[in-house]
This record gives sequence, structure tokens and C-alpha cells, in this order.
Amino acid sequence: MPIPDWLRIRRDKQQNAEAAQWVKCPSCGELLYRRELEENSGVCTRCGHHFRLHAYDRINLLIDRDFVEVGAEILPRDPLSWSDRRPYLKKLESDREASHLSEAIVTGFAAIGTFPVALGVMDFGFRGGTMGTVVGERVTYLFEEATRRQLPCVIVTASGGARMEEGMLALMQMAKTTMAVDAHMRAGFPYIAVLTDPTTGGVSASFAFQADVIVAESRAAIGFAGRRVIEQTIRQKLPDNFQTAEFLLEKGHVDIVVSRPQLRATLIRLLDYLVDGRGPGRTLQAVPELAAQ
Amino acid sequence: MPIPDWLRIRRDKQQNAEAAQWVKCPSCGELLYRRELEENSGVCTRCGHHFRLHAYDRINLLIDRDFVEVGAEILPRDPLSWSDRRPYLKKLESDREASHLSEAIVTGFAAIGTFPVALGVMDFGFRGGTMGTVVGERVTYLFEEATRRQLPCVIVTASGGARMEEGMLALMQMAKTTMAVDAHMRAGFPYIAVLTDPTTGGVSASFAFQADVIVAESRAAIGFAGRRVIEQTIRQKLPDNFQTAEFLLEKGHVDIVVSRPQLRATLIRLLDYLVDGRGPGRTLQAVPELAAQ
Amino acid sequence: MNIIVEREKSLEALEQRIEDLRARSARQGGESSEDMRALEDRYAALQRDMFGHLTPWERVNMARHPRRPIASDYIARLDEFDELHGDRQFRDDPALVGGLGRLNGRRIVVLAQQKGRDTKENIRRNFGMVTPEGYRKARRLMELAGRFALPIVSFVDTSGADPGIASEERSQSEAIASCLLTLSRVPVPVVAAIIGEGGSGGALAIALADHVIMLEHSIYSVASPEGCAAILWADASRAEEAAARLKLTSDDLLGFGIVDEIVSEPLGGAHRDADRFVGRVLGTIDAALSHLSNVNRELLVERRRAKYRRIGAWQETSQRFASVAAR
Amino acid sequence: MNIIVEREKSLEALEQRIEDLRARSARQGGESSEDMRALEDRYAALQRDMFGHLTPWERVNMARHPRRPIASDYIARLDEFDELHGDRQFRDDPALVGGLGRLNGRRIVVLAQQKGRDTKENIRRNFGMVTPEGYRKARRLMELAGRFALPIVSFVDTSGADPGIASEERSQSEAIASCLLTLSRVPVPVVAAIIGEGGSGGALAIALADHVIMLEHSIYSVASPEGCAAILWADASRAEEAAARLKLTSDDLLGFGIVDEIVSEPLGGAHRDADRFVGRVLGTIDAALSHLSNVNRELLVERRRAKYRRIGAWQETSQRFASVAAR
Ligand SMILES: [Zn+2]
Ligand SMILES: [Zn+2]
Repeated sequence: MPIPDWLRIRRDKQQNAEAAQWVKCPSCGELLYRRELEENSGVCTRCGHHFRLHAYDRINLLIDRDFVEVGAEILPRDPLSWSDRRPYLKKLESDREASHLSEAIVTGFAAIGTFPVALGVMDFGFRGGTMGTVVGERVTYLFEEATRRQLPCVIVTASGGARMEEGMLALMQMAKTTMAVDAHMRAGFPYIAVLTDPTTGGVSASFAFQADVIVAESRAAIGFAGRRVIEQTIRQKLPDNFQTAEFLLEKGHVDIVVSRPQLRATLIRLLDYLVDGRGPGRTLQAVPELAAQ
Repeated sequence: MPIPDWLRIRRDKQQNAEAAQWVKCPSCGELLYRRELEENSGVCTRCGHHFRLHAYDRINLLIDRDFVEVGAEILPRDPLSWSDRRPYLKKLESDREASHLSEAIVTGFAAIGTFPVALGVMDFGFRGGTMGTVVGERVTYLFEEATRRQLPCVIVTASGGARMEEGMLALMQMAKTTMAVDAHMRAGFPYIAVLTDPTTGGVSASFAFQADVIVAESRAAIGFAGRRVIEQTIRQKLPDNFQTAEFLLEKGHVDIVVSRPQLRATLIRLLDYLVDGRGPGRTLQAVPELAAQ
Repeated sequence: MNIIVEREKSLEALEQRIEDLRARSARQGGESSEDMRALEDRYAALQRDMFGHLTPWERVNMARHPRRPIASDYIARLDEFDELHGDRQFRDDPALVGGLGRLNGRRIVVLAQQKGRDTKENIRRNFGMVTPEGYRKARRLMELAGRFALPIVSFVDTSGADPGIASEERSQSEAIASCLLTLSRVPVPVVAAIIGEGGSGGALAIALADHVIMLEHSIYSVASPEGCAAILWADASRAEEAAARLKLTSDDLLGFGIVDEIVSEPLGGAHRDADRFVGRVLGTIDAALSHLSNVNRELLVERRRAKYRRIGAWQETSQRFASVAAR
Repeated sequence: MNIIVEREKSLEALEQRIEDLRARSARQGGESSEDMRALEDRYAALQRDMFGHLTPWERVNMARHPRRPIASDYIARLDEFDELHGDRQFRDDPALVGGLGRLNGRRIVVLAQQKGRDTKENIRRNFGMVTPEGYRKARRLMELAGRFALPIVSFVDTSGADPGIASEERSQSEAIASCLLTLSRVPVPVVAAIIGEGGSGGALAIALADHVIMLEHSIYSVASPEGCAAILWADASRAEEAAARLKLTSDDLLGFGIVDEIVSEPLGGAHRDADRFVGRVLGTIDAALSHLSNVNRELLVERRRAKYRRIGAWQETSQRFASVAAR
């Protein structure tokens, strides 16, 4: 399945808008020319700030050949009949429109370098990347399919945690995804997590930190409790570098910190170490949809 | 094999000596009547200080029925032809005479409560409880026999670390004993370590801290580096409680701290939890020598 | 301020009046028995009014009631219990009590989130908020349980995992994620009892279980009502509203298949008849263990996986892999 | 003061004189060639005298030579290396470098005790003394190696495990004991190279291996000579004497069966021809891996156990279990 229309629509929109030609870096204040920013993988050319990426832009940055999306038909319901300022269903609708995504994660198969992989990419732009049933179900399904096809799994996380509006059904996705990770792990296939800004709560305390190798994107905020919650608890300001990828590297929580332009090459090297050269997961035959292209 | 003559001899000697009737507690200075001290398991009745115990006294405190010693025929050699103030062989000889032990550990089979166990007891009185080849070989052999007979293992440690006078052959006992612990563990049988004063160096960094459950005797000094070494490194005095059993409990290193009079009952309860009631290790038939008595 | 405690205070005044009346009537003979009955009726009616049907917010308060049985009350009623301390690395966390125990003769591994009964104890126990060391201790004991085929019984009672700086520095995320991973594969029966507050991932870390028992007035929630209100509306005072929306009651969760069994509480809450109630909960756990002990180990883990596999509410617009002919 | 460095300084004077003489003779024609030859002969003789046969204490100094190749020199020569950091819990220990690498095309997991080349780097690397976090990182990577069937190559170079307060507080003992336990069962080839100092349990923690390679002038000892002298004679200055007694040289250890292979060093030590020498060591490692990669996994662990099972020197007065008829 090729890159969906949403993305093209979004891009067209952006390119039509005059104002969108220039973007201000929230870190250093520099005005950046959008095309240049995009060419630099969404990293500020002046200070190295990593802009958050749209899931499909991220996918484009990582993969070779095409992206075979799966799980797109898994869509949210409103099990708690939730409504606060607006009904949950309305929120979903406006997020869908704004993000051009059907939910907070996109899952599918792709080739990174020559390696066929099961790939999941979260998007903070949809409900703050929160994990509700759909994220849990898509992740679970992806790991199950990866296990069945003997493929490595790569998940790019970006999440504010469990999704309030689905209550305990959201929390239980931590258990569900964990069990799928476990089955994949016990079958002997590699799992690489890429933690991007921000990765917190129910996602960080489940599949994000269960990977064989954990890569964190430079400067990403990563932690269990959110910064605000901690500051309220201790009633003081936290140091700037607290919960950054670099801080976590020093504290021993993540294996590697990379700047985004190096991410793809890093993943290819890691896959090259971890994927058994003789295994069926090494050839594109594991994903006939890719091989056929 | 009943309690060996050494022990009886030592006791007779002690009882003959007038001076030996009274013992001064090194912790509180109290003069203690020896028989009362012995009745209190070698714990000062005033301040609770735990006197170091002779291996056979320790065995007597722990077991029911008799003690079937094994490995006693494994005896030291002098592989490095070591000599400093005195030749190694002379040191061994005088330690044998003073301690009435053939080496720094006694190993064998016994029943603790109704549980047949493989039991090893170290003695600080022989070369500071250091682990040379004989300690390593006896421990290894004990674990192997425990695995073969499907028995739990209980090791009471007291050691200054690896024995200098056997050089690298001593250090390698860490690897040898570890592999025997591993085989026993993977066969599914429980191993309980009882750390007593002092447990350091090569013993603490191998089988002492590899047990399923780690019991520490109250106030025992336990650590990797000796107190003196650390003080020399940091050039300051360490706090009194540093490296004590109680300190380690707080730091999460040991499961349980018990005062010596409670040790036997604690071990029986632990064995009762961990030994499968239906397993062959539950009956004394595992040690025909015990069952026959 | 706990609204259940406040109600109990108002009831106490009435109780005192009934008591006084009883004493007076005993002195004067049976004449005021009609007043008496009226009062008693009023008392019973009030009790039913106050406690007969509890709203979610009332249940939140019940779950946090200062006299509600806490983990130590259950552990004290086991045949035997030997606490095992520490993560073998850094610290023994008093908020997570673990050890070996015996329930109706059956050997078990116990994991419990432990609140305190008074302020001093609560400070020592960090109000039941577990740090990474506590979860690492729990994980170690789960592995011990697996090694010796001992079923795991967990008592869940926490407002959430500790959110402090130090816990972040030692990777609270990894600690919880590892507990989940271990529980997802441990080949022994796991029974969890939500005895008070089941707060978020910090609760789930020891509650991923074959059989989840929830006390009627306990709560189990994706976030604390205060936290949810703060996050969604930047207004923690709207906790009552959040409680209503979050579907955190035992009935709700039984309906979702998240909880497997409810133990109903005496009128007024578990603490009104604590001793008997604790016994009933332990009996329920024991029954679940009896049932699970007959299941083959592989099947046990398989069923556990299948149970969590189903949880959620989603729709599928078309068949999965609609675009893939091969499947 | 390093006695090898001192000798090198005295040789340098001679080298300088030869150099000067050479320059002068070039200017003046061939007349002083006899002086020249004499000097050169003297230089070669001195070199042989100084380095031809090294005493244990001289080897201790060689193992600690400031220009001796350290772990990073070997790692830099791999086809590829990606460092993996941290114990996932507390800290990334710079004294223990670990990661994924490729040696002659073969994928490996690397574990290395890393000293610094200068004071600043040495402080950062804690002089190669590993803390519990470093051993826990090592253990984690050993398990990764086991999971993905990658052989383990370790570079050993430490005066011993870190003996500080903080390391005790986080259980240095448990950290080392766990590494040993993991290496005793990991079902992949393990090759250890003692490249400098192999100090005590802190070295062994990553050196329990199927094949132990020792560089000719490295040392591997139950305790540092200084430590041994301090413990036995309360006099660290008798380190030279201790070094002689401890049997810490490669020849001694090959004889005891503790080391499986020696890589001989150029006259004057590995640093005299570092580049070529590092390549030779890597070649030796590669050959060992080639050999071990053909061994079935179970047999591999079985042989590892058998190898360590034999190490030691004891006597048996009678048959074991002489008193037991049943055996
Ligand atoms: Zn910038
Ligand atoms: Zn005393």
C-alpha cells in the first residue's frame, strides 16, 4: 500500500500556504526555511533542535521501497461514552482532520536498508500520541505478524501515555502489548525501539522499554511521570536536561542516542548485527507485498 | 560419619582450661560465662554480639540427626611453593592444629528439621576462611552431589576472600563453584546462603550472592572490598554500620537478617517453602547414610 | 477530607443519641421504646442512604478510607509469612512488601503494595507508592516463584507508581515494563486482589494476572481522578467529575472483562467488619488458586495471553489485510 | 614510577647518541662507522638485557605501561563497532565499554575494561575499575549475545573492581557474582583476552571464557602485588616480592591451565609495534572464534564447565565417600 492520500493532502496544503514557508525554531528562535528544514530531517540547522515528525514523514525518512500498511482498519470506538469539553468522538474526528491520521500509530511492513521489518510509528499529533485500544491493538497485531513472518520489529514511540478517554481499557493495552512483545522475543526475533519526543507514561512503561536495543533521538523527553507532575510533586523546577535522551544515556537507561539524520544508518547497522543472516526474516520474501513490488 | 574427634578434642581442651571459663565480649566488654554463651548460640547475652563459631559448633546448632561429612579427603597442596614469613605448608599445619579443621570449609549431608540437605560451613579460623583450591573443590563437589541427589543446598559463609598463597588457582575457584551452583540451580533445586561474619572478596562475589534466598546473620560484616581497603582508598573512616548485615538489608542486598538463635527455625521455614513436597529430595532416602541411622 | 469519614462522623452523633436513649429507657423502664424504634429506623435508613449505593467518587473515598484493610491486614491472616527484602542491588523498598507465605496450607509468593496506618508509617511506606527498587524486588520474587512453581498472590493498593525525581533517575519505566514482561511469561498461577486503590501502571505492574479479584468499593483506574482532572482540564478540583467518567468501579471493570470477580463489601465498607471481610477475601483468593492449580503450565500462560488479547473496544472497517491476497 | 618507562628513558639517551653519530658520519663520510657499529651493538645488547627476559615485577610494570595498547586500541581496529550503553537502571559505566561489533566479518558482542590514555580520560574511566553498573551492563550484553547467538569477546584490563563506598552500597559482590553466573551458562563462544592487568574477581567477571588469550607481558593475578603485600605483610612496598610469589605471568598461568594461549610481544613490549601487534591479537581472537563456532552449543557449555572443573591443585588422601558403602 503506497503512502496514503492524507499525507499528500497535508503536504499540498502546506505548500499552498504562504505562511508555512518559514518556521520558527522553538529552541533557538531562528526562522528556518521549511524546505531546508525538511531536507535536514526536521532538525534545526542552527541549534540541532528536533522538530516532532508526522508519522508518514518519519516512515519516509526510514524506509527503502514502499510501506505496506496494516492495521489501518482497526479504528477507535467510545467505550466509556466519554465527554468533557467535547465528546471523545468529536475529539477523534478533529484529530483525524488535523493530523491526517486514523489513530496515534501507523503500523506496517517495510524495508530498512535491505532488511524487511515490521514497523510501527507513533504520532504525537493524534491525541498526544496516547495509547488507547487502537494503539494497543495495532501494536499487538504488528508484533504477532512479525512473529509469524519471523521479522524484526522496529517501533518509533511518541506518546503522552495511556489515553484517559478510554479509561482502564487504555491501561490494559500495556499488558496486551507486553504479551505480544514477549511472544516475539521468545520466538527469538529482534526488537528495536526508537524513543522520540516525548515518550512517557503507559507507553514508556511497557513496550518502549522492553526492546533488545533502545535508541533515543537526541534531546527527546523520555520518562515515566511527566515533567509537570514531578514539578507539582516536589514543588520546584527541574533542571533543563532532566529526562532528556542525553540524561538517560548517562543514567544508563538507553543504549544509544542519535541525532535524527543518523537514525536510519544506525538502524541498518543494528539490524545487520541482530538479524540472523540465514533466517527467513532476512529476505523480502517474508513480506510478499514488498517482494512483489 | 559422626562429629569428628577434632571437635571433641577441642572441647575437652577448652573445658580443662581454667581461663576458658570466662569470655570477654569484644563488643560490650561484658565478662560472659562460657557455658551460658554456648547455650545462647554464641551470642552475647548482654549486647547481642555474635561470636564467630567453629564450623562444627555451627553444624551442631543447625542440624537434626547426624552429619555425614564428605569431601574431607580433599586436602591442600602447595602449587605456588609459597613462602613468606613461613612456608604455606607450615601455615596450613598450624591452622589445622589451632582450628582442628582440615580446611576452611566442612561439607556434608544432614537433616535440618525434616529436610535432608547438602550443607557447607566455612570457618574463619582456618586461614581466615579464605578460598583456595580445597574450598573450591569441596563446594563444587557438594553442589554436584546435591544435584545428583536432588537435594537443596545450604552454605554458611565466612571468608576473607580468595587465598593469596594459591594465587590464580584460588581465584579460579570462583568460576568453578559458580558453574556448580548454576548446574544445581538449572536442575531446579533450592540454594540458601547464610552469610556470617565476615563474608568478603572472592566468596561474596561468587557463591555467596548467587543463592535463591540470602540470609545474613545479624551484625555480620559483608562486602566485596574489605573495610581496610576502602578506608585506604577514600582516606577516611567508614561509618560503624557500613557493610553490616543490617545495612545490606536496607540497601536491598540480602533477603533476611536473623539473629543466630532464630537461624535454624528460619532455615526450616525457608526449606518448607522451597522444597517441593513431592520431590525425592524431601525424604531422607536421598542420603542413605542418614536414613540408615 | 474523606467524604465517607465525614458521613461516619454525622452517623456517630445519631449512634450516640440511640445509645443514650437506650441507657435512659433501661433506667426508666420500656416507655420510650417508640422513640427508640423511630430513631433506629432513621439510623438504618440513613445508613442505607449513605452507603447503600455509592457513586464512583464515594467509592474513591471508600478506597482511601483511613480504616480500610491494607495489605498488612491480609498478610497477617496468612498461615505463615516470611518477608524477603530487596532488589539485590540498591535498596529495599518498604512500599512493596514481598515474601514467601502459606494460605490455607498452600505455599505462595506474596507481593503487596503497602500503605501505612498512620502518618509515620505512611511516610516510611511512601504512601504505598512504589519506587523502581520495589518493582525490581517484585520482579525478582516473580522469578523465584516461577523457579519453584509457587503461585503468586498480589495485593494491589497504590495511588500510582512513585513520581519522584529519584524514581525517574533509576528508570521507573523500565522497572514497570520489566514486571509486566515477567508476569506475562511466569508459568505459575497469578492472582491479583485490588484491595484499595489500583492506580495506573504502578498498580498494573503487579496486577497482570490470571484471575483479578476486586473488592466492591475498591477503584482501579488509568489515572487518579485528581490526575485526570489536572491533565484534561488543568483543574484537580474536578476530581469527582473525573471519577464518574473514568469508569473505575468494580462493576464497570467486571463489565469490561478487566476484572474477573468482585467481593462484595458489608454496608458501610470493608472496615465495618474488617476481620471477617479479610477472611472472605483470602477465601476467594484461595478458591481461585485451587482452580488455577489444576491448569497445565503452558496452557495457563496461553490463557493469560488470550485473556488480555481480547481486552479493548475497537471497530474494524474491513477485514485486516484487505490489500493482501496471500492471507 | 614505572620501571620500564625509566629504562626506556635511559635507552633514549643512547638512541640519541646513535642518531647524532649517524648524522655526523653522513656529513663527514663513512669514517666513524666502527664507533657506530659498536654503539649499535651496545644498544641491541642493552635492549636484550633490559627486555629479553622480564621478571614478574617487570611484567607488572609492562602491563601498566602508559603506552601499552588499551581496549580502545583494539576496538578501533574492528571492522565495525557500535557502543551500547547502560545497565538500564542506574548509570552507564565508562570503565566497561560494551557493544556490538564485527571482527573479520563476524558479528560479536564486545565487553572491554577501558583505561584512559591520559589523566583526564583515566578519571572519566575510573582507571578501568568497573563499578556494579558496569558489570550489570556487561551481564545485560552477555544475555543479548546469548539471545542472538553472537559470540562474546572480552578485553580484560583492570587493576580490580572498583573498591569505593558507592560500589559497596550497590553490591559489587552481587554484580560480579551475576556476571559469573551468566557467563557460566551463556550458549555462545566466549573468548577473553587479558591485554594488560587482569586484577582479581573484577577481571574474572568478564574473563570466564571458553578460550583465554593472554598477552606475553600481561599479568593476571588473584590480587594486585601491592594489595597482596599489604594484606600479607602490611607493607605495600614489598609489591615486587609479592609479584614474584603470586605466579601472575602468562607462562605460569599457561602451565596451570588457566590461560589457553599466549600471544608473544615484540622485544620491549606491545607498545613498541602497537599497530601490528593489535592486529595479531585480533587475528588470534578470530582464530579462536572460528574454532569455537563449529562446536555445538550444549557441548560448548559442557566443555567450558569441564575446563574450569579441573582447575586447582589438591590431593585426595583416600577415595571420596570412603565411608559410604552405597557409592
Ligand atoms: Zn534551533
Ligand atoms: Zn556483648
